[in-house]
Amino acid sequence: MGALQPIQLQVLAALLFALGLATVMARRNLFFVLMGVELMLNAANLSFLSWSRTMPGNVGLEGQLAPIFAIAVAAAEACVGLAMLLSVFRSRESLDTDAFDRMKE
Amino acid sequence: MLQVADLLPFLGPILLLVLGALASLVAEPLLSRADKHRVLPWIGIVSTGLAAVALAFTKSGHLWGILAIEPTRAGLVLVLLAVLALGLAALQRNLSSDDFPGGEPYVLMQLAAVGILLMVLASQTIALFLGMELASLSIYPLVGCRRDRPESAEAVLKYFAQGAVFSAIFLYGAALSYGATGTVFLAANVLPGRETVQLLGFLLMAVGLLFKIGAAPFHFWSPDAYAGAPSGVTAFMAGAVKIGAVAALGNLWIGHLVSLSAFPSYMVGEAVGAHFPPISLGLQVFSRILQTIFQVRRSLTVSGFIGYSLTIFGATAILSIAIGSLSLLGQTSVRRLIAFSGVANAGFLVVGFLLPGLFIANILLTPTLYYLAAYALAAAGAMAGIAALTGPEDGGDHISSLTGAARKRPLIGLSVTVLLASLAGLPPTAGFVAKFQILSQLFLNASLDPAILQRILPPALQHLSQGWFYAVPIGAFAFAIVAAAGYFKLAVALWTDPVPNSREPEPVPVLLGWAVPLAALAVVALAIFPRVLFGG
Amino acid sequence: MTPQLWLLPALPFLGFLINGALALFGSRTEHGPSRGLSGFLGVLFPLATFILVVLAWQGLFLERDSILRLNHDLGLGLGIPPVKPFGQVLWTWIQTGELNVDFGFRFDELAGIMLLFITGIGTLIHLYSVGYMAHDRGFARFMAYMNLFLANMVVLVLGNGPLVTFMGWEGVGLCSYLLIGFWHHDASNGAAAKKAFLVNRAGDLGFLLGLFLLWQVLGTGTPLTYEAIANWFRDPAHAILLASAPVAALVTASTLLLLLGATGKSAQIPLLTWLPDAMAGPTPVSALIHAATMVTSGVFLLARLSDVFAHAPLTLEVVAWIGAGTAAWAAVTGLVQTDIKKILAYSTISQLGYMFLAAGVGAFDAGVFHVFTHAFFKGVLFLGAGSVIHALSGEQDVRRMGGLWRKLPLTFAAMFCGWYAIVGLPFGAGFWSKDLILEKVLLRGGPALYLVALATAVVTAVYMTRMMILVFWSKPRLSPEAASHLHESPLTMQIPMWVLGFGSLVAGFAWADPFHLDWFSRHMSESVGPAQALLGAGAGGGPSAILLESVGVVASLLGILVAVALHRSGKFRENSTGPLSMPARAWTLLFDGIHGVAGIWPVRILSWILDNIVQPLLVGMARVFGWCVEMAGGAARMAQTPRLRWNLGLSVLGLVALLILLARNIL
Amino acid sequence: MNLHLVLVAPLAAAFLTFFLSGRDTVSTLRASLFLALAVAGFTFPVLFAGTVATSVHTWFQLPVLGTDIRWGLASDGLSGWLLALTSVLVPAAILCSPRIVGDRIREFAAAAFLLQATLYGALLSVDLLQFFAFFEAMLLPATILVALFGGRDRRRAAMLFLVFSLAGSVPLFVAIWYLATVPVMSGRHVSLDLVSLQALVATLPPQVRLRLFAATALAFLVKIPAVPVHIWQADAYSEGPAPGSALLTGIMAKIGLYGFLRIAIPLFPQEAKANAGVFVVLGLATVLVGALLALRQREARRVLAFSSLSHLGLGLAAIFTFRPEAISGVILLMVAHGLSAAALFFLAGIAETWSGSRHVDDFGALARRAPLFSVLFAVAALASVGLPGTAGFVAEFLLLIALWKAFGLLVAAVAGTTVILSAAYTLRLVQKLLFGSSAERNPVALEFPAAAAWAVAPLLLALVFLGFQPGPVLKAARTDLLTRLPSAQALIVEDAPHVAGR
Repeated sequence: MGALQPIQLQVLAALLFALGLATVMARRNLFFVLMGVELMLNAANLSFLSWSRTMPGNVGLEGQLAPIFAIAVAAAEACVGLAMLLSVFRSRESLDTDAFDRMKE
Repeated sequence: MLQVADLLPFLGPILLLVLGALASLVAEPLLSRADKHRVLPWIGIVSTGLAAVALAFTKSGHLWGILAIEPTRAGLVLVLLAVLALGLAALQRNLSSDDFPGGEPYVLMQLAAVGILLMVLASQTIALFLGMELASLSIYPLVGCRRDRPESAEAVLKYFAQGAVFSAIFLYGAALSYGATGTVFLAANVLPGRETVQLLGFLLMAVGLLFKIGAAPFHFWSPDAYAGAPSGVTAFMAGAVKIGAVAALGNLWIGHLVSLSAFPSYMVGEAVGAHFPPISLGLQVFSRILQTIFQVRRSLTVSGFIGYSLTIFGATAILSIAIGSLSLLGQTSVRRLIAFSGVANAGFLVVGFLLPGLFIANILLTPTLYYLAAYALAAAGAMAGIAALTGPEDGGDHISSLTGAARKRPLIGLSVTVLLASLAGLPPTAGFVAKFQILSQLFLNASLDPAILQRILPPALQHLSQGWFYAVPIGAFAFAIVAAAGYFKLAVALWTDPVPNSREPEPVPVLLGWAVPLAALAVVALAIFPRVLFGG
Repeated sequence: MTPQLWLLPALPFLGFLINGALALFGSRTEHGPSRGLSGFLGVLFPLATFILVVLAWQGLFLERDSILRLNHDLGLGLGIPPVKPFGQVLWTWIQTGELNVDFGFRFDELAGIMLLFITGIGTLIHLYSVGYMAHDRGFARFMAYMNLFLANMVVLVLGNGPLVTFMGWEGVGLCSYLLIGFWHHDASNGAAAKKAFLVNRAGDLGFLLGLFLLWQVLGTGTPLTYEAIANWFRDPAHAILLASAPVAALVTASTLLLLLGATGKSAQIPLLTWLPDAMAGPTPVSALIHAATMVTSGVFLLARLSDVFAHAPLTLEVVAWIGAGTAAWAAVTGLVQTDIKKILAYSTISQLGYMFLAAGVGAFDAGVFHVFTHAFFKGVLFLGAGSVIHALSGEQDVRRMGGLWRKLPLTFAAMFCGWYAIVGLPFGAGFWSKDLILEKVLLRGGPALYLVALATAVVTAVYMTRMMILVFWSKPRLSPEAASHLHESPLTMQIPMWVLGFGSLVAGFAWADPFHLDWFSRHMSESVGPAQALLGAGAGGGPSAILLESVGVVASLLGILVAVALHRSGKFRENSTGPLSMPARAWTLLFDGIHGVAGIWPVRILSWILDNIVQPLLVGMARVFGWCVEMAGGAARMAQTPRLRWNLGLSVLGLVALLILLARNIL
Repeated sequence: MNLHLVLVAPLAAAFLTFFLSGRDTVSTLRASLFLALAVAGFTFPVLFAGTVATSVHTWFQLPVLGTDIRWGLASDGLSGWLLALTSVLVPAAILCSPRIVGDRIREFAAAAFLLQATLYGALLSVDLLQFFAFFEAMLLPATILVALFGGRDRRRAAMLFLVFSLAGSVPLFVAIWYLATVPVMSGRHVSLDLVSLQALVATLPPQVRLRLFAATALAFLVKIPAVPVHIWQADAYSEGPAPGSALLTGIMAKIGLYGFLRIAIPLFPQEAKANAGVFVVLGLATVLVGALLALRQREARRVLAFSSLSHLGLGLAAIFTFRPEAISGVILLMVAHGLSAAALFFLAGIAETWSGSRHVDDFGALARRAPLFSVLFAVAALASVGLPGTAGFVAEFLLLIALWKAFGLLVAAVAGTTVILSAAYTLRLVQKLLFGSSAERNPVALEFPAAAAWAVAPLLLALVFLGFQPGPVLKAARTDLLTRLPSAQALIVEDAPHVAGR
C-alpha cells in the first residue's frame, strides 16, 4: 500500500459530498438535514486540502487556508441552523420537514 | 505594500456600514421598546448615507487582489445602499406597527448589506464565499424574525435548508476551480490538463450563485421565503441579494473569459498579488478574443467556454422567464407575486450573459447591470411601498387586502404603480430601457456569422436554423406581456374603491413616506438619463 | 358695389337662431315661449327676405332697362343687352390639392324666379302656420325649423356652385327630417323622418359622385361654379372633346349620378318612397317643403345644369321616362288613397313627374314653369286640406268627410281654385304649364311619352275630382265629435289660402303663348336657353298649340266626368271604413318592396351575420387564447410544491440536467 | 417656446392634482379644470408657431454597438392640431366627469393628465424609440382610466385592451430591435431618429424592409383599430367611463393614423406604395364592418364605438392614396372626429347617468325632458354624420375625392356608402335617445349640468367653424407635413392640370 494519492482523496470527497446531498434530500428529520449539510461542507474542505497537495511549493497554502474559513462559516451556520430548528419546533411541535407544507402555489 | 492611508478611502463604505451596524447593536439594549424603532433605523440610514458619501471618494483599486472596485462596481454599490435604505425604512414600518420587541433586525439587515457589499467587490472565491455566508446567515433570522407566525417558521426552514445546500455546492465548486488553477482567484489560467475540472468548478459555483439570484430551476425557495418574511425584509431580499449574486456571477464569468483569453493574469508560481489586474465588470476584451476564437479548438478555449456558458445560462434564462411569468399571472398573494416577478426578471438578468457583444470584439455586462439596477430599485421600492400601504402584520398578504389602498395614499400608490410598471418593462421607467437594451442585443445573436456559431454552439443546437434565435427575444417579450397582465391585477386592486368599512391606516413613518416616491423618481430618472450609473 | 347677397340666407337663419333660443329657454316655462313673439318673428324674417329678393330682382334689370330706355329715347339700334347676374364670393372654402372651392352666391334670373316664389309662398305658409300650429306646445321650435328650412332653401338656390348648392341640399333634407318628425313622441313619425333622410342621403351620394365625374370632365383647372361649368360646356372649343366617346360616356355617367340625386330630392322613381310617409309632418310642412319648394329642387338642379344634361342625350331619355313613369304610377296610386294628405302627396309626385318629363324632353323652362305654377295650386290644395283637417280636429280620412262646402265655404273656395288649376281647366295655372309640357313632349319626346302624359292628365283629373267630391260635395259622413265643433279656420290661415288660390288661377299667365305672354320664358332663356337651343327644343312647329290645348282640356273634362260617374255608381266606397284593398296596397307599396329587396334587407342580413357570427368568433378566439395562458399559469404554479424535499430534489435535478448537457461536450 | 415646457406641463398638472383634496369634489374640479386650461394655454402657442423643434440630443447609446438613441421634440401642423385637440378635450372631459366618476375626480384628472402627457410625447417625438416609449406609456393611464372608472365589466375590458395593445406593439418593438442592432454588424453607425432612419432603411434589402413595414403597420392598425384587430375597442369604449372613452377615441386612436403618416409611410415609402391596396381594402372593410355593426348595437356607447371604427377606417383607406387631398383630409378628419365623437361620448355618458343604464331602449323622450341636451346631442350627431356646414363633411368629401382619384369611382362609391350607413345608425341612436315616448310613466324634466354644456358647446362651435373655414387645418397639413417628410413628399401624387378624357 503506497501513500494516499490525492486522486483517491478527491473521489472520497466527491462520495462524501454526494452522501451529504443524498442525506439532505432523503431524510425528513431536520436534524439529519443539518448533518447532511455539514457533511457536504466538509467534503468540500477535504477536496480543498487534497488539491493543495498537488500544488508546487507554497502555492498549496491557499488550499489549506480556505478550509479554515469554511469551518468557521460552517460553525456559524450550525448555530443559526440549530436556533432556527428550535423556533421551528416551537411553532409546530415537529421536526418532520414534510409537516411544513402550508405554503401553497 | 499598501499603506493604511490609501486603504481607508478604499474600504470607506464597508467600514462605515459595519460601524453603523455595530452602533445599532450597541444602542439597541439601551433604548426603550418604542424608541428602538424610532432611533435604530435612523442610525442605519445615516451610516448608509455616509457610506454613499464615502463611495464618492473611493478610487478604483484593489486590495491584494482580494477585493477590487472600479466605477462599475461603485455604481452597483450605490444601488445596493439605496436598496438597504428602502429595506430599513420598510422594516421600521413593519416592526413599529407590529410593536416588535427587539431592534436586532435592523442590525442584521445592515450586516447582510455588508456581506453583499463583499460579494460585489470580491474577486476571489474565499472572499466571495464569506460575503455570501455573511449575507445569508443574517437574512435567515430576518426571514424568521416573527417567531409567532407559523408561515415564517416554514419559510425560514425551507430557505435555510436549501441555502445551506447550495452554499455547500458553491464551496465545492470553489474547491474544484482551485484544484484546476491552483489559486482561489477568479481569473487564473488553468493548469494543463485540468480544463474539465475548471469547467465543473465553474458550473457548481455558477449554480450556487444562480440559486441566490433565484433563477429557475433553483428558485423554489424564493416564493416561500418572500411570503414568510416581513414585507420590509422581502423588499431588501428582492433587491439586494440579486445585486450581490449577479455581480459575483459577472466576476466569475468574466474572470474565466479573461484567464482563457491568454491575458496576463495570475500565473502559478508568482507571488500572490504581484501585478494582479483587478477584474472589472466593465472590462473590455478586445480583438484578442476573436483571434482566440478562430484558433484551432483546444479542449477548452474561449469559444468553447462561451458555448458552455451559453448552454447553462440559456437554459436557466428561458426556464426562469417562462416559469416566473406564468406563475405570476394568476397569483393572488402579493409577495409571491413579487417573488415570481423576481424569478422572471432573474431570467432576463441571466440573458445578459448570452449577449453576443463578445463577437464584435467587446464584452460589456453594462446591459445586465443596468437591468439589475432597474430591477433592484423597482422590486425593493414596490415591496416597500406595499409595506407602507398595508397595516400591521402586513394586513394579510392577499391582493384583496390592498383594495383601494392607493386611494388613501395617492402619492405612494402612484409610486408603487410606477415601480410595478418598471417591473413589467413599461415606459416611462428604467425597466423599459433595460428590456430594450437586453432584448435588442440578444436579437443580434440571430444575425451572427454562422461560422462563429458553429464554433460556440453545442452540437445539439448546431443544426438549428438561425431564424430560431429570433424566437428567443420575441418569446421572452411575449412572456413579459403575460407578466404585465399579472402586475396589472395588483395595480388595479390598489386603485379600485376601498371597501366601505375599511379602517383608516395609521400614518406612514416619514422615512418610508419619502423613500418610496424617491425610488419611483429614481426609476424614472434612470430611464431618462440611463448613462448616469454605468456610462454607455 | 357688390350686393350683400349673404343677407338672403342670413335673415331667416337669424330668425332660426332667435326662435330656437326662445324654444330652448322658454321650454321650461309654464306655457312655453310666447307664441305671439315667436310667431311674429317667424313671419317677419321670411317677409324681410322676400322683400330683399324683390329688390334684388329689380336691381337685376336696372342696368338693362336704363339701356333700353336710352335705346327707346334716342332711337338707337342697340340690341337688348344681356342681364348681368350678381355674384358674391364670401370666402375660400376648401383649398387643397387641385381642389379650390369658393363659398359664394350667384343671383341670376333662374335663381331670382325660384327665390321669388320660394320666399313669397314661404312667407305665406309661415303666416298660415301661425294659425295652424297655434295650439301646439312646440310652436317656437316649429317656427325655428321653418326659418332654418327657408335659409337652407335659399342657399340651395343661390349657391354659386354645386358644392354650395349641396350644402343647402343637405340642409333642406335635415329640416325636412326635423319637421316630418316634429311630433316625435310618436315613434312612427320618427321612422318616417328617418326614412326620408336616408333615402335622400342615397340620392346625395349620387350627387357627390356625379360631381366628381363632372369635375373630371371639366379638368381640375376649372373652378366648380355654375358659371364656369356653363361656359365650359358652351365653349365651342370643347365641342370636339365632348363628342369623343370617352368624354361623352363620362358626361353620361356623371349626369346619371346627378340625376339620382335629383330623383332623391324630388321623389321620383326609384327614390320616391319617402314622400308619402313624409305626410306625417304638420300640414304647413307638407305644403311648403313637400309640395311647393324642396321637392322641386331636383328639377331646379336639372335646369341649373341644363348645359351638362344637354350633352347627355341618353340621360335625358332616362329623365323623360322616369318622369312619365312616376307621373303615371303616382297618379294611379292617388286614385285609391283615402288619406287626404296622401292623395295630395301622390299628386305631388305625379306633378313632379311632369316636370321631369319636361326636362327630359329638353324643355327645361317648361319644367321650371310647372314648378312655378305647381307651387301655387299644390300650395293652396295642401293649405286647404290643412284647414279641413284643422276644422275636423285632426280627421284625415276623406271617407269621413263630405258636404263640407257649406260648413267651410272659404276653404272650399280656395281649394276649388287649386282643383281648377291642377286638373287643367282653361286658363288655370295648371292649364298653361301642363299643356305647355304636353306640347313639348309631343314635339320632342314622341307619341309614346305624349300618350302616357295625356293619360296621366285624365287620371289626375279623376283623383282630384274624387277628392273634391268626397271632401266637399258628397253627403256628410262626419263623426259626431268632429261635426260638433266644426269651425272655419282663423284669418291667419285664410289669407294665405286666398292669395295662393288667386295665384293658382292667374299664375299661368306668366307664360301664355296664345296671349303672347312670355315673361317667364324670357327670364329663363339666360340659364337654359343655350341648352334648349342645342336640343332644338325652342323650335315650334308640329300641330298648333290651340289644338293641343283643347285636347288637354278634353282630357281633364273627361277625367272629371269619369270621376262623377264613378261617384254616382258608388265606386268610391266612401262608406266603407276598412283599410286599402289588397291590390291597392300592393301597388302603393310597390317601390317600398323594391327598396327592401334591393337595399334594406341585404344590409340587415349582413350586419346580423357580422354581429352574431363574425364578431363573437373573433372575441371567442381571443378569450380561448387567454384561457390557454391562464391554464399554463396554473400548471406552472403547480410545479411550486410546498415540500422541502421536492424543492431540493427538483433543484438538484436541474443541476444534474445541466451537467448532462455539458457532458455531451466535455467528457 | 420651448417644447419641453409643453411636454412637462401636463406632467406637472398630474403631479399637482395629487395634492388636491380627495373629498371636496367641487374645489378639486375647479382646480383640475384650471390646470387643464393652463396646459392648453401652454399648448396653443405651439399650434400657432407652425414648425418648431428643440435641439436633438443623444438619449443613450446601446452598449457595445454604440447605436444612438436620440431625444428631441418637434412639432408641425400635423402634431400641432392633434396637440391642440388634446388640450381642448382634456378640460372638457374633466368638466363632464363629476356625475360619472363620482368623488374620484382627483384620480380621474390625474389619469387624464398623464394620458395627455404621453400623447404629447408621442406627437412630439423625433426618434423612433422615443416615440415607441410614449406609444407604450400611453397604455398605463389609458388602462387605468378604463379599469378604475368604468362599468361592471371594466376589469376584463381593460385587461383585453392592455394585453391586446401590448401584443400589438410587439411587432413594432421587434422592428426597432432589428433597426437598432443588425445594421451595426455591417459596420454602419445607426441612429434611431427618423431622419437618419429614412436614409438607413433605404439601404436595407427589400424583403427585410417589407417585413419591417408590415411589423410597423400592424402596431398602428391595432391602435386605430382596423378590422380584424378591433375587438378590444368596443368593450373598452363602452365599459370605460364616458369621458375616458371620449379621450381614448378622440385622441389616442388618432395616434394610429398619426403613426402611419409620421412613421410607417415616411420610413417605407416604396413598401407603402406597393401594398397600398391591402390597406385600402382593410380600411374599406373597417368602414363597412364598423357601420354594419353599429347598426345593431344595443348600447349607446357601443354604437359610438363602432361609428368611430367606421370613420377612422375611411381615414386609413384614404391615407394610402398618397394624395394631398387625402392627407389634409385625414388631418381634418382626425380633428373633426375627435371633436364630434368626444362630444357624443360626453353626452351619452350624461344620458347614462339619467337612465342608470347603457341600453338604448332605456332612454327616450329626452328631447322633451332635456331640451338643451337634445340640441347639443343632435348637433354633435349631425356633425359626426358629416352634414355640410360641419368639419366632418369637408373631411369626408376630401377623402372620397382622394379615393376616387386614386382608385376610381367604384372604390369611392363603396367608401361613400358610409354617407348613408352613418346616417342610418346615428339617426337610430338619436331617435332612441331623444324621440319616442319615455320609458317612464310620467316623464319629469331632467337637470342637465351646465358644466357639461360649457364643455360640449365649444367643441360643436369649433366643428361648425371648421366646417365653413377648414382653411387653417388644410393649410397646416399641406405645408408642414410635406416639409417634415421628404420621402412622403415623393409619394404625393401631383397630377398636372389635365385635359378631360385623358
